[in-house]
Amino acid sequence: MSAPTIKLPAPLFARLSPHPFLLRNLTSAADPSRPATRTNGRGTQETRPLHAKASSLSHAHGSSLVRLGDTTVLCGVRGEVLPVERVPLFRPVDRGGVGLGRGELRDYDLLVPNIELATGSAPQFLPGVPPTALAQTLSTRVYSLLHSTGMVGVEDLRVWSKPAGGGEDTEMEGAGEGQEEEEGVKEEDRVVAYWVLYIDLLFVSFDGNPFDAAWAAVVAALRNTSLPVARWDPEREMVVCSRTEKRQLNVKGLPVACTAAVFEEKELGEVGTGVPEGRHWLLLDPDRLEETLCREAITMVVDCSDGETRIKSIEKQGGTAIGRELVRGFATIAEKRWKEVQGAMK
Amino acid sequence: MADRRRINGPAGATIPPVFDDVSTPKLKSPKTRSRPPNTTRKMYLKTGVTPSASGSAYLEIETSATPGVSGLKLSCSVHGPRSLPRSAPFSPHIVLSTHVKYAPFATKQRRGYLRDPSERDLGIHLEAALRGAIIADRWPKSGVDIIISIVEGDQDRETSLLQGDEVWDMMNALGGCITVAAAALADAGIDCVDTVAGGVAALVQDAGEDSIPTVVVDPIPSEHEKILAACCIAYLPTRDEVTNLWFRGDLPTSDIDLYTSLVEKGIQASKNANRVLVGCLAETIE
Amino acid sequence: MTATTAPKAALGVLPRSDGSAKYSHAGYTLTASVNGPIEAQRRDEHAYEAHVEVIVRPAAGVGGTRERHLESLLQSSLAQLILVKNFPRSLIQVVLQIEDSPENDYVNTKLVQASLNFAIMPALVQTAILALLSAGVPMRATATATAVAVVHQDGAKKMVVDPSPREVETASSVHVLAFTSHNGLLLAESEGDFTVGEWDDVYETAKEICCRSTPAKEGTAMVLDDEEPSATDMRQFLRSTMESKVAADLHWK
Amino acid sequence: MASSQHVLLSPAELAYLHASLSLAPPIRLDGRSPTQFRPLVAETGILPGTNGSARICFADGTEAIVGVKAEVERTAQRPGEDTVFFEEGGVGTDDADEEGETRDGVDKRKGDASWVEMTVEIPGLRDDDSGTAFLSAMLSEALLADGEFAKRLWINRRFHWKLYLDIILISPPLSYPLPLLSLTSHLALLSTRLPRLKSEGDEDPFFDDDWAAAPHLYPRTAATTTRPPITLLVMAVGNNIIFDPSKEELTVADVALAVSVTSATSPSTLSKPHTTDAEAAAAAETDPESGRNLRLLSIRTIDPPSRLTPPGVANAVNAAYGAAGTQKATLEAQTAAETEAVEGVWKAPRGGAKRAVLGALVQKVLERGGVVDEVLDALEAVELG
Amino acid sequence: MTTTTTTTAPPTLAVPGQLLGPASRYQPGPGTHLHNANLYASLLGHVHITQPAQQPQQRQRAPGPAKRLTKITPAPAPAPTPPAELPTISVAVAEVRSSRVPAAGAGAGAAVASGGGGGERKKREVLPEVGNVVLCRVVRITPRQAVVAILVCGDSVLEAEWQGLIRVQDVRATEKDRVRIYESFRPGDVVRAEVISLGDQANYYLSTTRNELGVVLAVSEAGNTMQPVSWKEFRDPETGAMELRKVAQPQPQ
Repeated sequence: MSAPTIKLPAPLFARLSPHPFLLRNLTSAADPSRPATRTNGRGTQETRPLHAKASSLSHAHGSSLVRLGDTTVLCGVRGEVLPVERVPLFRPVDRGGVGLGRGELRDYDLLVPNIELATGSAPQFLPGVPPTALAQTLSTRVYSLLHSTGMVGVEDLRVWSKPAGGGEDTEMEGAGEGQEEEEGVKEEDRVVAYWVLYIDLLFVSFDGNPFDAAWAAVVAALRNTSLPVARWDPEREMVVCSRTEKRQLNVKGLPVACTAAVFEEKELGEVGTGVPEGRHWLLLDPDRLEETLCREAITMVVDCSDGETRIKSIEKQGGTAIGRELVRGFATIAEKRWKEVQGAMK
Repeated sequence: MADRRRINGPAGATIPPVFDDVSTPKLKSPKTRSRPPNTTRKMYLKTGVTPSASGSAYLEIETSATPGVSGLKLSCSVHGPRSLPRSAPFSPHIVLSTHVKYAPFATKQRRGYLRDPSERDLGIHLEAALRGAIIADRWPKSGVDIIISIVEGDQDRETSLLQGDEVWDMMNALGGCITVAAAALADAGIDCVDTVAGGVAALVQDAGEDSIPTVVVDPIPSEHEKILAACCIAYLPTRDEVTNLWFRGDLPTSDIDLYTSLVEKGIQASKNANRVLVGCLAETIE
Repeated sequence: MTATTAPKAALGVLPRSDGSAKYSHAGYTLTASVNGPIEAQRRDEHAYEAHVEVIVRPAAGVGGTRERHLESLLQSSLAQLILVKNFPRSLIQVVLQIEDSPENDYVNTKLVQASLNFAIMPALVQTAILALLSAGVPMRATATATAVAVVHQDGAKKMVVDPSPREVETASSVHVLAFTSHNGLLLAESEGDFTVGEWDDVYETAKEICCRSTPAKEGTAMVLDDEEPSATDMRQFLRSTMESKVAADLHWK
Repeated sequence: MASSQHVLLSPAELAYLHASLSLAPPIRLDGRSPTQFRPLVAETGILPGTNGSARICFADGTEAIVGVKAEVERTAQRPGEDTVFFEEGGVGTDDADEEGETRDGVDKRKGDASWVEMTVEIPGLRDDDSGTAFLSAMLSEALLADGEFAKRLWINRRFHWKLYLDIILISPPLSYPLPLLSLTSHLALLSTRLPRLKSEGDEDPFFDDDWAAAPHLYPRTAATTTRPPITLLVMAVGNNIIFDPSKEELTVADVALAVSVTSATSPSTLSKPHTTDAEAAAAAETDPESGRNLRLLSIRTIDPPSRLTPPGVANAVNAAYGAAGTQKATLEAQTAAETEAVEGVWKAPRGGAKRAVLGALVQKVLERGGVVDEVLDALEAVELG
Repeated sequence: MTTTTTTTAPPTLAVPGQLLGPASRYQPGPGTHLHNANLYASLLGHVHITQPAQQPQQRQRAPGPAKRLTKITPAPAPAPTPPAELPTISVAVAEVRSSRVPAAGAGAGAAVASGGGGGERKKREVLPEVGNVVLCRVVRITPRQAVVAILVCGDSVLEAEWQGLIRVQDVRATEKDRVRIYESFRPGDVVRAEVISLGDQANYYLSTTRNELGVVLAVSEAGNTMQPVSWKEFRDPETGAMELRKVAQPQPQ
């Protein structure tokens, strides 16, 4: 390949012509024995270690802090009460009777995830502007994944007019209320309100691969969410919560997102033909520089919590380098990632 | 009008959980200050939390002894010096723009994503405090953005609903913002005449209505019966100068000493913060 | 069953835009208009290539985050097909107006619903491509897309092409795949709960619909047709629409 | 922000102005004495449709009008009290600031900051502009600093007055508008009357429609001296303290403060409720000193625009004189930026205000029989229409 | 070149506002400021004291193009700074150790060098100053001028992009009237240029008049990196096609 006419120190080279710079790094490992290394010193299949810790935000019902290399996300989950009379065209559900399940969650918008990038997390995201297309896209992806995976069961979010029998024992006077209320008005047990979970994600630092980090943060936060025990107070005609008692939200499964970007040899690579001419590399867990240089990306969400690998979602866009085989192969990569993340979540 | 660039909650407004005080017989601890009147809370400061920014810092103030009272948690990132937008006129100095925002989960009430007046107000106070500190003429026709996210407000989970003490919370927040911003600015390598730090002092009445008010530093509203007045001060120690002074409350003008002592305490608090700040900066360059 | 209804399309329906197309299939009706290359706004002009802007307008109300997502998906795909390098610092604008979508009795009528509506993706792709063609925007390749749902019914799982919203509700997984005219996998969106094997079958089915080589080349198409009468040959459809349009345009000769 | 709109003074002019203001005694452009205010024209009751209104016009042509409108509003009860209402949609917005006081029994009247809604309009500034936000924050802060004002709006446990305070600058902001706006709203509040309440207890309130009978929001009996707050702008150049600075003067200020003071009944009685004027009067009697009992409500540093002024350049390092290009000169320029102030060459000030100066400023404002008293007297003189 | 004095007062590390010494002993350099007759640090970093001997620091640079001056002017008057004997004291963030910055040729090495995002302290942002030699990329060209983005100033990579302008009369020293911008630069070229003025609010004004200034990196129509063959031509090694540029004289390493 033709060397540039001037010798540049690496940082200058990186700044002036990033694409050749990355290319040079990937190809420079002349001997096939050594795997190609990226500009960030990682191998193509090498991810950044993910650190997740349940952070302690005292005003949120659940929260988490996830670090993926230099990408840091803070997630806070907060529950608020939505009385059914405020639900447009509310369809009553009876206890035990088959509820609408996912439909209920979706139709009443009980899960409200939002991603805020404009926190100065990176030079291109400055505050005071409406959410960028990226932020909106991320929010949407988290939203639909939350629903499609059904991690949160609606039964956790229902508040019944009578203290739930058996399942979880509410506090003394809570039960007491229940009793005398029964002697009084004979009204059937009904859903009086729902918990709405506001899931707010704040990017503290941004260095590529936002979705994996954000999703991991959501999962971690939900798993450490516990809502106060709520009951219906007949004479105040409102839902009141116990200060002392909390109930852990039970989260189904552990879906883990794994993203890779495709870096093509030709910067202006011809696309369309089944196989793009020129080599291409699958860069796992891309960082900020790499994301700007790659057009094609794939995200696969897998859950191996019950033995076999179940794919929860695939999102692949912006090119044709990734064909059927690559997707197949990527599943195994995602599996590997799942194990890593599972370890981090413990 | 719902913000269609965000995912909005249900159509009907939701209610933050209402706790039944019946079940909890007065667990609100008697309001007593956990520290001697002129010691500030412990402060943890760290630079470089946002590698993608020119400079950044994270500040955490220890949560107080009383249960449910959260400490202040601030994350600040500085971007710049950067070129000004095309629309901007020529400026012989660096153009400072400050931005303070509470995270939605930072306070008892869930905050919206759009800045409310109080947050704008904080931003302006911060700007005033910093503009005195930086040497603006070193950076012609360039701008710098200072963005602070208040991850957790300095607030009492139990009582803040029942007290008009948001203002006092704001003062504490501002004090923290100034200190953390100073650290981030230094980290970003923007010339400053000195390290500016914020300090808060308050005139409190602890023993009932007609008791003698006392002056304390770094007040936590929930730890005091009543706060008569408070001030937040941005102070440059080596120059012995004040870049921003914000006093609020209700003082008889008859005895000015009350006011002066309040300011003095504020400066003392700022000095304490400054010690932490300088220490933190020193280890950044080690 | 909506899936069986053959797609209908008309080109150049909007006289004022450089190119436009009206497309209806599987209960969806969309109109797309393409303008470009035109001068780009200062802020979103790329020094070395054309900026492809995609705008998706819902049937009612204003677009929300969901539309943004659809736009970004389409944008990244179309930018690959259009020869953007040919028009540096210019803008190619694709506006997609959703006119009609099959009613879903379950979803209560809220305009800003963020959940990603998969079933509409193929229609969006098809319409956009047709409009681009009618606008004469140079492209590397065309693309065709289809939606496939995997439905478990009494133990046996079967694949539903162009599922109705009802089926999407009940399906165990939903997939949208788009292929270029060179049989490259351009876009792959899947949601639900499935295995690699299932995805493989989906891939086969989708490819069958999108990339069946036109009868002109081989006769195999006929045979396949018998196997799957319901599925329409997207690429063939694309071609025929264009041909008829061209014929119409040259009619006066 | 408003204080830092671009000033069209050359470095030379700035240097001259700064010099003349730092003389002892300072020489002001318009020949005023340091403590002298610009002459102003004031009138009240100009808007018949309002509960109270005022208009003030400064000699320099800046003019503001303020209208006060009061509406009865149902009080949103808080949890922990026996009945619970929630304003629809009010959640999360105004609820951020809650009950002004928590005193059990003694005072059943509770004020709420959200009962007062203040809007400031400055021509040429968007209403979410930081400058406007700052101004309204400052004004409302002064108004609500003591929990007392909101209490005046208390009707009964279920209802209160909602007070809309619309402050409009109808001229372009020729000078920093804070003092003007503050004085105008002071007058407007002075002239504000609320209909007399005829209903008792917690029943839905109904009022006396006789406007003449309507009591003032701030009782006007000679006895009580309680008055709405006023906010003064005061700046320092060197050791000179200058009141009510003009825009040009402000641009060379070393430090500028906005100080809000009010004249209230003495602290001891403040806490206790005085529902009737008589009580208030009695309270005033108990006041040890004669005359007003001034109270300091708030102080804010105004970021002086001087920091944004273009610096002068000494000839020696002026690029126009051939110093450009050469390495030597650029070095000199660099270091020269670090020389001590050269006579006649303007340099934007660095750093903050000396502690002593700040102290002196406040002292000066608060001194008994000082400027504040003058201003209040002047405002008293304005007869209420 | 920098030596921290072991002799007296000045500390090795400085925090903004820290006293460095009396103005009578040092000249204020970058990262310091003067406050009533004393020098204080204005930056966080290490203290360097440069002996006047090597006063022209890294910006080694021949006197600027005198012919640019419009009028004859007296030699610059001696500035009112302390006599040049005084050593210059300055504060700067510890720089990236050069050992970790090999030439880009050594790929793997380069990988390590720029590894780990915020791993090592990044150098402090600098502003382009009159006289600096900068590297910039051409963003757009017009008959009158070439708009560029300044990426590297001196030997330090800039965080931000600063917009610059190369006016047609500043392209080369001779035959200015014959200069055609499109024969000198193309969008995408990397150009070495010199800052000749701070320019207007948006742009720095740059010049490539000197021989060693001009295009250093150019990509051909075919998309290959080209090599310079003459002072005005690049050649595509693969297609052999020639393209016109204002070529920078390759510098002796």
